Amino acid sequence: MFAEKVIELLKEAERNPDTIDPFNDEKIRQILEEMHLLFKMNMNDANATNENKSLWTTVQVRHSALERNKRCLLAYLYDRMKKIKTLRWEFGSVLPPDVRELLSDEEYQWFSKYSTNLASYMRSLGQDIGYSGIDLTENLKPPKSLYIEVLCMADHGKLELEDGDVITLKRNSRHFLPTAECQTLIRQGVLKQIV
Amino acid sequence: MDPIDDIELSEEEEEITAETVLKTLQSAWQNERLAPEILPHHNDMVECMLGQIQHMERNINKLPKTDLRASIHKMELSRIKFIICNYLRTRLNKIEKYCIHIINEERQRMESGTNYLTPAEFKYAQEYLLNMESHLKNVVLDKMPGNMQTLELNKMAIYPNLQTHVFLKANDTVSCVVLEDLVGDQDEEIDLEEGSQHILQYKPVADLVKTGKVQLV
Amino acid sequence: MDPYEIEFLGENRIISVIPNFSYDKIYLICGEFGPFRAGLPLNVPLWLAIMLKQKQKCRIVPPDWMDLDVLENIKEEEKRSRFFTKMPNEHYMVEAKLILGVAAEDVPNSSEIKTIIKDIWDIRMSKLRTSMDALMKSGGSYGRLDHLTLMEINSVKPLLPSAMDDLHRIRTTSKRPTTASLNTSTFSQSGSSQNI
Amino acid sequence: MSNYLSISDILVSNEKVPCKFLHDLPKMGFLDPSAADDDLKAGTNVEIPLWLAESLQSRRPPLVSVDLPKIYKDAYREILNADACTVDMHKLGQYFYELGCYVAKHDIKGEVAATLENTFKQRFRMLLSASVSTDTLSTMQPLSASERKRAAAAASSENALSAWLQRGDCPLTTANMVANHRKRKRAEMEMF
Repeated sequence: MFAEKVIELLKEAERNPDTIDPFNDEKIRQILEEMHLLFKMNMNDANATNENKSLWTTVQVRHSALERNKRCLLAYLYDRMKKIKTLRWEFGSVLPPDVRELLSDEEYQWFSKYSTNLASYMRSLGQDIGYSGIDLTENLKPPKSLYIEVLCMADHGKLELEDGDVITLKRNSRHFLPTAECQTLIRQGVLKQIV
Repeated sequence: MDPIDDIELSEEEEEITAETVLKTLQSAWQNERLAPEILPHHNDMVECMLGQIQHMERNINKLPKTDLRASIHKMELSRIKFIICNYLRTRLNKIEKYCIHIINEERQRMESGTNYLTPAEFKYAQEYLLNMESHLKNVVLDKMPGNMQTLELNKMAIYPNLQTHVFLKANDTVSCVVLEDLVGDQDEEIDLEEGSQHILQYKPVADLVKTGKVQLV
Repeated sequence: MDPYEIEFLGENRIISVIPNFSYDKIYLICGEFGPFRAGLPLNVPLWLAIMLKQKQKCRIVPPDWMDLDVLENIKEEEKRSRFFTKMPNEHYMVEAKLILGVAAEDVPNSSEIKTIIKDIWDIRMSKLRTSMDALMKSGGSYGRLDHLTLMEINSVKPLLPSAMDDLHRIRTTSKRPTTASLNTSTFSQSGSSQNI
Repeated sequence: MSNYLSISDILVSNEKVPCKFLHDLPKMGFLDPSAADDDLKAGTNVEIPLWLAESLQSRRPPLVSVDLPKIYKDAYREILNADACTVDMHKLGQYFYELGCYVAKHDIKGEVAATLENTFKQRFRMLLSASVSTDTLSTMQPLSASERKRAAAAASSENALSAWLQRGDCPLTTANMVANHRKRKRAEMEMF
């Protein structure tokens, strides 16, 4: 049957909506190969339609299969792009190596371009009135209190606070910090709010 | 100066308080969150609020750190920052999702001077689309057989679903909102009395949302 | 929206507090409040009231409706009526949750009040479920919902609007096109183009 | 149409529908698993994916006539119209409504369209109860794929609401994808 490999690819993406799987280079290559094969058969049969008119319908069927493969490949890439965007918003502009390696080189390039575009948009915010921009990845939830208690989940090193104090974030250490200054680390899983 | 001009000017420049701007921005945020399509931007209000925040932050720095008033002001500022960030983020999400459609529409709107996007948002949208196009081309399209290589933006475009159902509260009384009735091929008209609440399709009330006659809830 | 976002909106409501400190007027972006005089009630936004209470800087004056008799009446009315009755304010649940959460000692009979508000909420939520089902059965394309509060409306999202959307889609796309046409629009994406 | 890139629409259109071929199709014998011929003969009945069926049916002249899948035929319609809530859509029609919307066009009398609407209205209460049930396994089980999605979304807003009712603060949390990748990494490490 036509266009079956591509469906396996999409089912895989649908199964794990909250994680990104390694880019499936091999399958993409096989699908593109199938497309070239279909195209070649079509070229041959299109030339033979003078002798056998009903070949024309066969050509049309293969054409539908080509379109179908194309649609599915684009949908696969598009779905991954959506996930890669989420990575930018959640991890930030630097991806941990184990996440980075799930992306193909081209995807990583796309991630960087997306990140650059986003950064330059965020920098432009309020520029007219002398602002140096707003980080839209912050302030995700309605504020409840100015300070919160957090537990450190990993050795993160030093953190300099706005008032000049420097604290060391060591695994399992507890801190009482300004909400505004630790929300990004919470999002990235370095800190955890104690409730 | 011409006296008539003078009057018009002073009417336009009528003092709007920061309090009013904040209220308007909050309802713009709510509408943006709940409307399927992107709404006309409110950049002037965003900038006004940013200015207020800046001003306030300078004043807070003059207060002792433990001053109760400093905490109160900081809390209010973080509330306003939350609205602004959420509002702008919501708009970016829509711009990305519907980018092909929004760019097309926006080009037409720019001709008539009724643009919905800020210049920075429009620039972002174009760059986003460009990056997406080149990614799709590089990874698969260019490797397809000859007649399959074209990027068919019209096919790929995603449109906001204007038929989606929304909740609203009428700010003013609006009569004769036409609901399309699909079953009996007969349209139904309803009145939205001030303060009343409804659930209905977005499309017939889209303009009312934009003019502020109704508030999405 | 997230319930906390609805709460955020409700936190703008103005309520009365009695501070235990004195201060001049405070000029916030959302308005001027004060002057604060120890022992004298004044109006502030709910978020500020909660903040002051947490810092033990004030007592919260319970809103008029946070009273057993008033609430008994509301509850009876709500039980009796087929429709939703008008609530004392459109953020009653947010106000109740926040005030009873941090300032229960400022509210007389707070635990009875908590129970009765929860009862009212439960009656309304079950009514809401019944009316959703009725709305869908009756055709599911339009509904009027006066007197539902924001938090209640929010609780039926995304289920109700998305079900109405689904029903609308089923109606429009499953209808046979009335005029015979070559239109294959619903399937244009699967490649019905006639040329290669 | 804006579902070109929609994975769920692609999966729906991958469902098989019974078709009768109206013309000979050279070299397409492989579409019929029971035939050994290279060519597909006019008059053959085969189940093929909906996307292919729609595409072949839309040719002028049409290359196939599309028949209704079992679940949309008289016998099942009768059951559905009597009490749609007794039907296990997970077993019988994963994509009942979505596929139904496509194939309803091939039903001249419009009975499929009526059944779809009626079924949806009846089964709405199943979504309602699945969204508040503590026994999600059994309430979710008979739902179709899209019904499950709706019920799960409703259940998660139900949970968000009860969490809100129970707590005073709005805790900040690790972002969703970050948390899931951490989890996956941990699981991978435990395997070695």
